[in-house]
Amino acid sequence: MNVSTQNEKLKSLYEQMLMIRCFEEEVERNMKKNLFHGTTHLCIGQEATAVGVCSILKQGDNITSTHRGHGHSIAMGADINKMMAELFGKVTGYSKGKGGSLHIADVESGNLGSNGIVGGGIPIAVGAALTAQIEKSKHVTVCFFGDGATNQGSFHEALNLASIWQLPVIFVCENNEYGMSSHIKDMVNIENLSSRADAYGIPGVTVDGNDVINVMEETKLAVDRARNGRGPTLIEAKTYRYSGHSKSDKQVYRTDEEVTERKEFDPILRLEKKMIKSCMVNNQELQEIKYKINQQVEAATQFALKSEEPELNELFADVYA
Amino acid sequence: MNVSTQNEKLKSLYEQMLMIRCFEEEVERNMKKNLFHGTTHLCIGQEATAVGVCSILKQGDNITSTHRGHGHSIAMGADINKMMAELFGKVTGYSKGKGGSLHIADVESGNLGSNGIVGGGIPIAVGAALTAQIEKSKHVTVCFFGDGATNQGSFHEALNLASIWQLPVIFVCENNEYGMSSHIKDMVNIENLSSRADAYGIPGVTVDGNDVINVMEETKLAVDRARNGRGPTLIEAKTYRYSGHSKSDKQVYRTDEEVTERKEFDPILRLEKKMIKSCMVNNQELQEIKYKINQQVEAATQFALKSEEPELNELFADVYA
Amino acid sequence: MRKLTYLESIREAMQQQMRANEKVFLLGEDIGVYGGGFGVTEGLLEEFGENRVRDTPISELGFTGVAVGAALTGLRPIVEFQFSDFIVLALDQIVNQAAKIHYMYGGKGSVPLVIRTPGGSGTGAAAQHSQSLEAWLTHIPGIKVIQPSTPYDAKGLLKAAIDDPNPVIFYEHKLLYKTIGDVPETPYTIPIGKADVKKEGTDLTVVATSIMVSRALEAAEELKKENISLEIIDPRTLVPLDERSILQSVKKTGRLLVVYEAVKRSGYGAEIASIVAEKGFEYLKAPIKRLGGQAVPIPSNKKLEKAAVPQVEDIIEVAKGLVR
Amino acid sequence: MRKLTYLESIREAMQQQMRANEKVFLLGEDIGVYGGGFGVTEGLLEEFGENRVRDTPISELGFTGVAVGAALTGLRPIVEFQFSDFIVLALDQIVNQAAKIHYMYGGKGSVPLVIRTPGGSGTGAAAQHSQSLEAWLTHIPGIKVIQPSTPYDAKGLLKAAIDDPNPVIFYEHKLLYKTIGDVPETPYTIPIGKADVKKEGTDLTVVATSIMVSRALEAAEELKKENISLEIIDPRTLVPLDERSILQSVKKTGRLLVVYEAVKRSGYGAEIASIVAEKGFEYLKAPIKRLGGQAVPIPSNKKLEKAAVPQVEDIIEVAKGLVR
Ligand SMILES: Cc1ncc(C[n+]2csc(CCOP(=O)(O)OP(=O)(O)O)c2C)c(N)n1
Ligand SMILES: Cc1ncc(C[n+]2csc(CCOP(=O)(O)OP(=O)(O)O)c2C)c(N)n1
Ligand SMILES: [Mg+2]
Ligand SMILES: [Mg+2]
Repeated sequence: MNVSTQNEKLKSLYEQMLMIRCFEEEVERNMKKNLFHGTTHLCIGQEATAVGVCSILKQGDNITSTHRGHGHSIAMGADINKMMAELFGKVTGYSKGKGGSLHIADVESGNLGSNGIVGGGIPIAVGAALTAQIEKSKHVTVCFFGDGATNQGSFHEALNLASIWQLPVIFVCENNEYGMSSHIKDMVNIENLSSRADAYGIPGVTVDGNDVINVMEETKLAVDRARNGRGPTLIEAKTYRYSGHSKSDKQVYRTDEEVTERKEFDPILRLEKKMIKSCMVNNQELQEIKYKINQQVEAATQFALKSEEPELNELFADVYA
Repeated sequence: MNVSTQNEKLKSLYEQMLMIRCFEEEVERNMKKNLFHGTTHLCIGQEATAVGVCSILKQGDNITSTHRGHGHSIAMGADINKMMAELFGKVTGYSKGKGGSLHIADVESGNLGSNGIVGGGIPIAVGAALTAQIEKSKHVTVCFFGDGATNQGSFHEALNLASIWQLPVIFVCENNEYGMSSHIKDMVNIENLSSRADAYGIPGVTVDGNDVINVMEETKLAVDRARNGRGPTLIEAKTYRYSGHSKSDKQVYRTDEEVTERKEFDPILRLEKKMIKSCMVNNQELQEIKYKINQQVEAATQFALKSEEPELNELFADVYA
Repeated sequence: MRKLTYLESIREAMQQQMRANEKVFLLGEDIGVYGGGFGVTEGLLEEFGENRVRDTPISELGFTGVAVGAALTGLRPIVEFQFSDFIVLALDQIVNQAAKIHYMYGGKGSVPLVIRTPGGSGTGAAAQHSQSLEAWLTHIPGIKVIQPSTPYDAKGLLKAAIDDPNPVIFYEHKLLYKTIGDVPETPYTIPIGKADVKKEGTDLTVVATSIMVSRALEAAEELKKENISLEIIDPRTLVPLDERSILQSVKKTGRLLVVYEAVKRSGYGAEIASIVAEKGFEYLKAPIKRLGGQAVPIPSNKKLEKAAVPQVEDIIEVAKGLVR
Repeated sequence: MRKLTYLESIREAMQQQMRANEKVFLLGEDIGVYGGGFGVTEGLLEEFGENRVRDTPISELGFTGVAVGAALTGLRPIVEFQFSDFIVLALDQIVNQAAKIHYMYGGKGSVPLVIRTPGGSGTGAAAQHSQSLEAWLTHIPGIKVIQPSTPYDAKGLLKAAIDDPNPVIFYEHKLLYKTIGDVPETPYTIPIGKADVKKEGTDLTVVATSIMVSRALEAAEELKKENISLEIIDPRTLVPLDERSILQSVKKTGRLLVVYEAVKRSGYGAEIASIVAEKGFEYLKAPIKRLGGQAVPIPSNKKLEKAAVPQVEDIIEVAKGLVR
């Protein structure tokens, strides 16, 4: 594509990443104020993976997400008002307040759902890809999961199934180095999780998950293969989580120094630098963008606060379709 | 070791393999006569793996086995009378007639048990190896399973655990090419199952499972590593099952030609040839051995037939330790 | 009328639904050329091809999850488990995913998934291949649980299950596969949630499920000779349960015996007994009895295996005790 | 006497058993430096080291199987599941292996394994983190199932579980962790299979488990004002169950209400109700009532979550209905 469209593209990626960052920071503030019943898992620091990957997808493509799924939902175009309302347990939320942070989904728009079970979404993504293959729809499915999930049996069984049936699915492992507290180096005995692809005879690649361009490029290759019937790919995106695992995390398993160090590779700052260097934007424009987005996330909180609680009869609705 | 002890060793391996063969053939005869309640899975054609592997083990070492476990039990020194009695459901059997063919075990002698769940024994073997490591006993555990079991999540989770903790366990995959009816080539998208070892950062090797010497040599290397604290190994032994998967198998998934072809690589005949070539035995001696062993397996059937059924109160015994 | 075995009627239901709706497909271990663990799917590969009759690796959790994902995106998978004991490996996908998705998503998305699997003992397959764990699934909101006892019920209920927009577990029984009964050739539906009075009677209500229905009927024949009249009710579907039919019968007879093969303790018969103890208390002239499996793993020895679960003689004995 | 929280008493029981027997060790996700999902194992890594406090990968089926193998070969593992919902991934090893090995091997080999895990709702964690599936395990011969409701019971029962030669599932409750009670410092054992009368009374027997015990006691306080006297029995262990204590109480009061958090349908309360409907029928002056969870997945919204399981007011209302 030509320079100007390329710049427009970059700018929209930037805005999406910033939206995720600001949304999560707002969620963190609300959580600290104890406005939520229940916990939530923030993806601050990992925005480039969600945005880079989803930017390649088309209408009709699907994703499955995880407990750390806000970024994936936003990258798939979710309405942050409905998301925030869901976290507040309001009837205006994606699940009428019945699912909460762990279960945000929007099946029509291709978000087959966050998941509270580590590894639970992996076979489901393969199933969505099977539908595409059987119906010859050319749609692909992206399956997000963390480094810790690669030690679940579901990972193994699902990748093998996707490979023997050559299904259009892209497995995206967001390796943020930690499970809840365990470092992935102590939980596997290999250098790169992407090498596990060899056990299934599919391509595996490790990308810099904090470089949105790099993420996009590798995702594009994988998506093109999948669309053309050439089967699944495993992408390992190396990234880092800034916040605690969840509300209750005291983070005794890592040092503040480590976290500060990692922030030097911040995906948003890196893109910002790039954009300024190439004179796409100036600082003032950036300030305007940030202001606009912060307005939107604050509005989301206001929307949620103003929304109604579900009626008691909602308890009994939706058990069966 | 010197030649004569080497020859003695070979001869005893031969006798064990022949014992397994003859036992299984006797079981098949009894099954055809409908003398058993329930099914059984024969390992005819796979004798070299069980015998070659177990010949390396010492007092205190353990194995876990599978639904196709008669050979493993015999190679661990099981009493064929008690085995046959178990298949007949008699109180003189290993499990007093309550476990049957699928659950023959002899925990004291290191046979931690056959298993009716494909892949069920794999984490259990890793647990036995953990005991050895924690108690610094220098004992190793051999974990037998089939090609089909390598697609179970338990395989993945167990091998990873064994690797990160560097446990003294040897994973022995008997690749007889088929699950119940599916060919492993259709169930995985890789050449050698041993390559899955790479996903866990452990050594993996493929051996000719019908060559008892080859099996022994590779097992020895793996066992030595394990005993010396250098962690687990995955051994893939390529072999072939002659009989149907179980009693009810019509074997429509393979041709008679294929089976006949494979029988050219019969593990017992190959050892026989070797022994005759090196003048260790002559045909007459072989006949005597075969006669002796057939006497023993027929005696096992007689023992089983003469044995008593368990009393009704056995139904309620052994639910809790 | 035309006779079919229980096994054939299940096959025919799948075959007819697959012809009627190309979104229906099968997935499971050795269901293709082998025809499935017990031969239920024999011939379907030939008619429908590998795309709709899919042999899977031995990956119960994985292929069940694949079915969930396929159902969530518009297909109608029918999964076969060779033995119901193996469901235990796939429960995360059944219980934490399939059963809850529609609710967790606030009524959006549905999982029209059918899981077929044989339960029960009697084949000498021992403790890991003979369990009856249907009660587990009945405890989980969002799933429906079906347990047919005759060829006729099997065909009509399986059609209902395949047409249902929710996850449905369809429990077959190994010992019923060869039983024969009248089965219409044209497709028909038996509504999920409707019990069937298999025999009318006046002295004692016997609620029996799966293989126990035929044993209860045998017992009833015997007891007739002693002028004891059993009314035998087959719920057919455990969730949803047709409470009304059961309560009406107890109202008439004043006595209840629940017979099931699963381990008595915490089996579904406990739920049935408890419902009557609460809503039918005033009808009761005698204690509510349950006949269920002994609290032991199923042994392989034939004699012990038989003694582990209710037999005709047990039903006769307990029934006599109740009416006397 | 010394006060401890329920959480601290569980930790102390493990700590004391680990000091007394070096074969006891812990295994689970994030139980080391993180101290476990809810902080129960905090400090144990420091005292006992990585060899006996083992952080595992997220491999529930795998590490449970490892524990089974370790137990079968002489160690005494205590496994923690961060949420009891995750047991669903490991049931093959619990149900098909651990529970059956001793029986399938004809009495040889044993599996002294303890599984600790918090069940229950009330934290807004939604449908996949709030289930109460203890009834499932009670259906499986070969396992023991414990559900302590107080700090005192938790410590004594956990010691009993660790000393037991069989697989034992120890169900904790998230909302009980911070509750405080008298707990002796010296190790003590509460026998598995002995119920505890938490409050004596005359008008109505209430059998309550886990978190429902304290709610029943609150309800009893309220009802006292209206001269309604509840007797509250806490089975403490579901398998084995102390039937005698329950039947004796019903003999005295003539009325029974069973209260549990799990989904009412097919919950363990159905088993308790059925036992009384069979063996205590002649004592009964009123229908047996059960109060259990609604047949819905647990929603995350606080108001709905509360409405999904029995609360004090529900117990009061039903109790009144029963005695009037
Ligand atoms: C089956 C299962 N086991 C354990 C948990 C508890 N848990 C939630 S998130 C998490 C860590 C997941 O690590 P990873 O897959 O790397 O994802 P991340 O949190 O780093 O995004 C754990 C152990 C769970 N939700 N599900
Ligand atoms: C969990 C589970 N799934 C399915 C089965 C049914 N089954 C028994 S053996 C078998 C094939 C196993 O193949 P493989 O692991 O290669 O062992 P082999 O039979 O070739 O020795 C199957 C599918 C089972 N016993 N357990
Ligand atoms: Mg991570
Ligand atoms: Mg095989």
